[in-house]
Amino acid sequence: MNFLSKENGLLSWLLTGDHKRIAILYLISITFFFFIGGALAGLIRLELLTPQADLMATDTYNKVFTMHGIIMIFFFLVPSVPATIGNFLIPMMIGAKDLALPKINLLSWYLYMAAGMLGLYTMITGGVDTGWTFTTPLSTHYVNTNVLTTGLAVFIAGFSSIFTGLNFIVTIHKMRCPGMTWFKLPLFVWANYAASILMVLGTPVLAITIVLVALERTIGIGVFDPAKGGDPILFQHLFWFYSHPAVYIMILPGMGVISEVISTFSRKRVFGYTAVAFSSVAIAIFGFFVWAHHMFIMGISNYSVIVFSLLTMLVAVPSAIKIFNWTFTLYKGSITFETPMLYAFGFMGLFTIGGMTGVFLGTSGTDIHLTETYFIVAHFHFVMVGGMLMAFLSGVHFWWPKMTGRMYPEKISQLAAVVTFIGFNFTFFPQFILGTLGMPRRYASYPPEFQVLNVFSTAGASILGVGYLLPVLYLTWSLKYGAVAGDNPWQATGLEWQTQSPPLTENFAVTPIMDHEVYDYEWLEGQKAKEVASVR
Amino acid sequence: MSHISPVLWQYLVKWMTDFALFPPEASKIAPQMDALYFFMVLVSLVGLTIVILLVTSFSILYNKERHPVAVQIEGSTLLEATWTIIPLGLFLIMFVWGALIYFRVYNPPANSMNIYVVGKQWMWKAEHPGGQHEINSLHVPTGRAIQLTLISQDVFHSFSIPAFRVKREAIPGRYTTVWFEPTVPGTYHLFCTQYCGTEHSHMIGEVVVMTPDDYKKWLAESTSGMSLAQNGERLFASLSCAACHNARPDARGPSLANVYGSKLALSNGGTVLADDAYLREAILNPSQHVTQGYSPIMPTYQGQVSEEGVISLVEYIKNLSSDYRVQQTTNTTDLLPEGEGKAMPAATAPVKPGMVKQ
Amino acid sequence: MSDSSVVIHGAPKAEGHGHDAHPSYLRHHFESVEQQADTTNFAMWLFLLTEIMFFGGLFTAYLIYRNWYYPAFVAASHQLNIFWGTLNTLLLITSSFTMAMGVWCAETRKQSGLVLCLILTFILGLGFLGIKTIEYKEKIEKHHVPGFHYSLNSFLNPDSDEAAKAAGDKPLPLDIARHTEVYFSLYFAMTGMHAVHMIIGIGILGFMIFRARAGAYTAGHVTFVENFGLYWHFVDIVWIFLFPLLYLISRHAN
Amino acid sequence: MTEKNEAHETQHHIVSPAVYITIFICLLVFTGLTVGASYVEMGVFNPIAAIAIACIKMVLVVLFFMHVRYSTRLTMLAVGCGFFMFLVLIGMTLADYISRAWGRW
Repeated sequence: MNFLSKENGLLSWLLTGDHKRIAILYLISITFFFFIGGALAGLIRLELLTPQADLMATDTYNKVFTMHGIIMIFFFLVPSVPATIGNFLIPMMIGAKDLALPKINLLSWYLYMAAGMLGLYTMITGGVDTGWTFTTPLSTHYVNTNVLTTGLAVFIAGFSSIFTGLNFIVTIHKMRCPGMTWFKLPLFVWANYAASILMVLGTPVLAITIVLVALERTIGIGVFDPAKGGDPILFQHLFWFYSHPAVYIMILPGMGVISEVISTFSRKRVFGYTAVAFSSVAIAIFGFFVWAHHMFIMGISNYSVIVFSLLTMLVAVPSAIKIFNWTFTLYKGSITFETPMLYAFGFMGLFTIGGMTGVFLGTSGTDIHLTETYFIVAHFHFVMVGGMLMAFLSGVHFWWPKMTGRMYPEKISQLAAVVTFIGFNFTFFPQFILGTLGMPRRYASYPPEFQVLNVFSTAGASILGVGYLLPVLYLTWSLKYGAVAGDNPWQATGLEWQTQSPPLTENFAVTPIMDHEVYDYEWLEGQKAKEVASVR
Repeated sequence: MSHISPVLWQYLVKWMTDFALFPPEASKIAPQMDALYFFMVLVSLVGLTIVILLVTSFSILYNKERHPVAVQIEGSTLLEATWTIIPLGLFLIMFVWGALIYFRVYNPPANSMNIYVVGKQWMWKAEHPGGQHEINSLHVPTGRAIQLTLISQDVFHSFSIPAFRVKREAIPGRYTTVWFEPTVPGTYHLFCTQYCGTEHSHMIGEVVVMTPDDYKKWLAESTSGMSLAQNGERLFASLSCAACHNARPDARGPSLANVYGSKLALSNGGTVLADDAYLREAILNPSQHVTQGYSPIMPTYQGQVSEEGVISLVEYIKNLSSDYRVQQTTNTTDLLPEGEGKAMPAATAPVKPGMVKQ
Repeated sequence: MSDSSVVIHGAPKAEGHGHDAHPSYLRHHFESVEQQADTTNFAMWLFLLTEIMFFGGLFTAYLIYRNWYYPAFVAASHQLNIFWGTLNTLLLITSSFTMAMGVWCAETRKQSGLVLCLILTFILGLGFLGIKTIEYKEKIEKHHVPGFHYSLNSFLNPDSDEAAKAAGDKPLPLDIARHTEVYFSLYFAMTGMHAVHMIIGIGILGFMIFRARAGAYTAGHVTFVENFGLYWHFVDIVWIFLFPLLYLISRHAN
Repeated sequence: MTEKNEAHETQHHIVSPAVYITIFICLLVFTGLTVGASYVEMGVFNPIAAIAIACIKMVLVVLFFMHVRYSTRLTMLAVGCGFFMFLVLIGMTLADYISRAWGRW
């Protein structure tokens, strides 16, 4: 008996309050949206194979990259790790029976689906071509595509994200099991806690900004309209006040996954647990103070540029701390190289590049040359795809036995991890060079001397596509044919591994008591020895 | 390679040799920015190498076969402090270095030559002070500081010249500036890098850098007959600006001679530097920028003058070093020097006695 | 969470799971009623934080434009009726008070008192919206709604406009008068968003009145009333700021 | 964790109607004050007075009507955090607008 088999029928899923079932619902839906976004990315790469806009007209191309951005950001990256892995595991990691607000959790999924369907509807009925940034006055006065419905979709998706974040914060504060003090929380929980703060405090600002854009587009209020005395840069401020912290919403949970995976597969406590935990919170806090580095060349005051550039340098430090702490977690460990670990190694390399190139862009001088080019495209794909997506896949593989009770096939998944890594570098590394050359982003056509690198990039994208399709195939296969996993296949220490797989609906038969340190592998050995003794 | 068709072979060779890996450095700032760029590349490479080396060597040294039992280590304050402080120090160096370059790029020298650029969906229109217009191209001489004053007529655009390493957004309703000093003659890319709608990817052009002599020749060939300032003078007359801004003792508006670059005292008690942006504001929203000692009687010219028109007026006022010609304009329309075209008749507004200078 | 408190209050219960030990409103995943009340209360506060940030964007816009276009904001604010504004403030504060009293009634298990307080709050809220409607109607008639039909007449010729005349406004030059549209954009965005919150609140109040008459909140489980009270007070606070910012920019003679 | 213990002690602190009535009267008085203050010419102090009175009213509502005065430290922290971020949004955005007028450098 477990949460999957307890009840059957569609309604038992659609009306469930169980965080694990909602996580599965989320997992299916975000995978769906990921592949739609991925297909759009494929179209973009195909179009850029040649310098001319020949596969599609420029306006089609504009719609394609806009929808790619909106779907990937609001319907994949923001909910990816928190709403799936986080939803499934946070209550188990802190020894709770469920999230604090199960109905709100379900509501969050319904809002997400409503927003997603609205987004798809928008795409089918003509699309939108503002870019995911909705820059005014372009979005308010100059395009005649479906800005309103897209805005509504993003607005609703925002509330879905707010509810998820709110639920996590409340759960982490109020639902911890006996003995689970703050410094016994797994780092995944810390990371999601930090991301949740950003969701709760950042997203509403995006919501009101979209409302103002919609009002400006429909009845013509003048808050962002330079013709009426409004300031379009104010839109940029409000938009990036959310959308910069949003990148930390996307990456922080991924960092949490990496902490868990690296600790488990090197069988060692995370090096400098406190530093890693606090660096998550530091990123969340500093993340709110750096938004205007997206606007260095946009006409904000030069004094602001200096301040925001300096703060951006400060926010880069906690990320560096994390990378080195993970590296030293390996030191004197006992390392094995299962798929999640391979993805985690991929994450560390790619995130280091992504993070460092972020410093290029946060430095006000070089930002002038590199911003709005393919350099920035490459940078955020290194962080988001090379970082977050790798972490997501790492997490899905890591907790797949817990979620489904089945092991994924090890060899082919290791292959997939390597293919993804190679394909990724082929796709996005040339874009750094393109950006340095000055190739602007969001171009359907480009000067011919950029072609060679674009061909490399497109070729890499096809490899990357294979790398992403493989897990879907073998993970689905493993649901039926995978080896039975057992409760703790990785010999990991988290509370979630101390219960059965897949877990009971109420997670634990008996409310657990956290009587040992977090990542305490010696305690785990002791438990095993006790079990062996009792069997004898 | 005999089995590859020679045509295809030639095509491939051309394709592979045409492609670029690093943009040309064609301005004075470019090598400075590249120095910082390569410094950061170096730091990144070192950082990445350290991480890769450590991960690889730990993976080899401490894999399960070789090292079956992990040694639990809590952490090390010293080590952690090291990798907090060293990156922070490096980032701060980058910050200071970057900020210095940022100062330079957006702080034009006083003697720079000013070219106005208007962005609109989907083209760049450059206005040289001599009255030469260009669309989607920009001709500039080497060895001279060129300041661009940018504005957009509709949405955000961004004026980017990768070979010069400069870029600036053209914002609707506000001037922005950037400057550069070209060093190497040649033709370079000009891009709009801020997404601006359907034909965004066609809003490209070229920057032609010429030797000063060639540039002079080009200027002479492409003259439209009237300089920007002359154009502005004509507008000044046709909008009857001189009805008030005529520097007479009873003038209802302040004299505009030498006003550019001066500090103006405003009637609300503040002072303001009369730069391009201010002049534009004062034409479009005059009641919010009343010079001390004058009544707020100037009407707004919003909607009556195009952005190009405002640019001409600003350029005219900038070059106004005496009131002589303004007074000429009000006295007669026939006294304009030759080559300036026929000025429109100055329709002087009826003077109301109650509205004279306070 | 201290070990002792939870182990004592929570763990044994969880094992037993006897229904007689739990009130019916305790949901299965909580250990105790206190924990549940505590949790939902904290969740409500977090939701209010999102509301603060939601209005934060509007307040930012307001402050910037008020600094930029102060004369236009003064003239435009004179178009608001201070009597209606003050009355509305009083209505809302009173409704906040009745709501607080309602919470007290629920906590002390006074069912009829709770119903009365909720009905009073409901009526006061509706009164607020009614007055808001009157004010909006006046704006629509004067073409002060930003957008295509926006009219500057009240600011260019204040003598033709009663409100402007009463405030002793001088005619504004066109370039200043234009910016009154920014004021009204913000006025409608801010009061509109506030009104939307009021409407949602009144809807929930209606629901609560029915439930309260059935005695749902006076049997010991007051969390819902308390949390709704928090929401209602928050809406009140927003208005406490909107009122001086929009109505009282400068009422003294120029 | 102390928050749980505090919660047990303070969750059911019932605020008496006398407190509510006092606060209600204060709010009415401050409303009168703020309207009155707007009719008095005080120069730059007009908006300051208006905001100050609004803040006092807000604090009264938050502390007593919303029971923060009797709540856990966690609630207080959350409220503080909300207002802090609100000020960050306003402050850092306004900082850009204000410093734009300082000229180029």
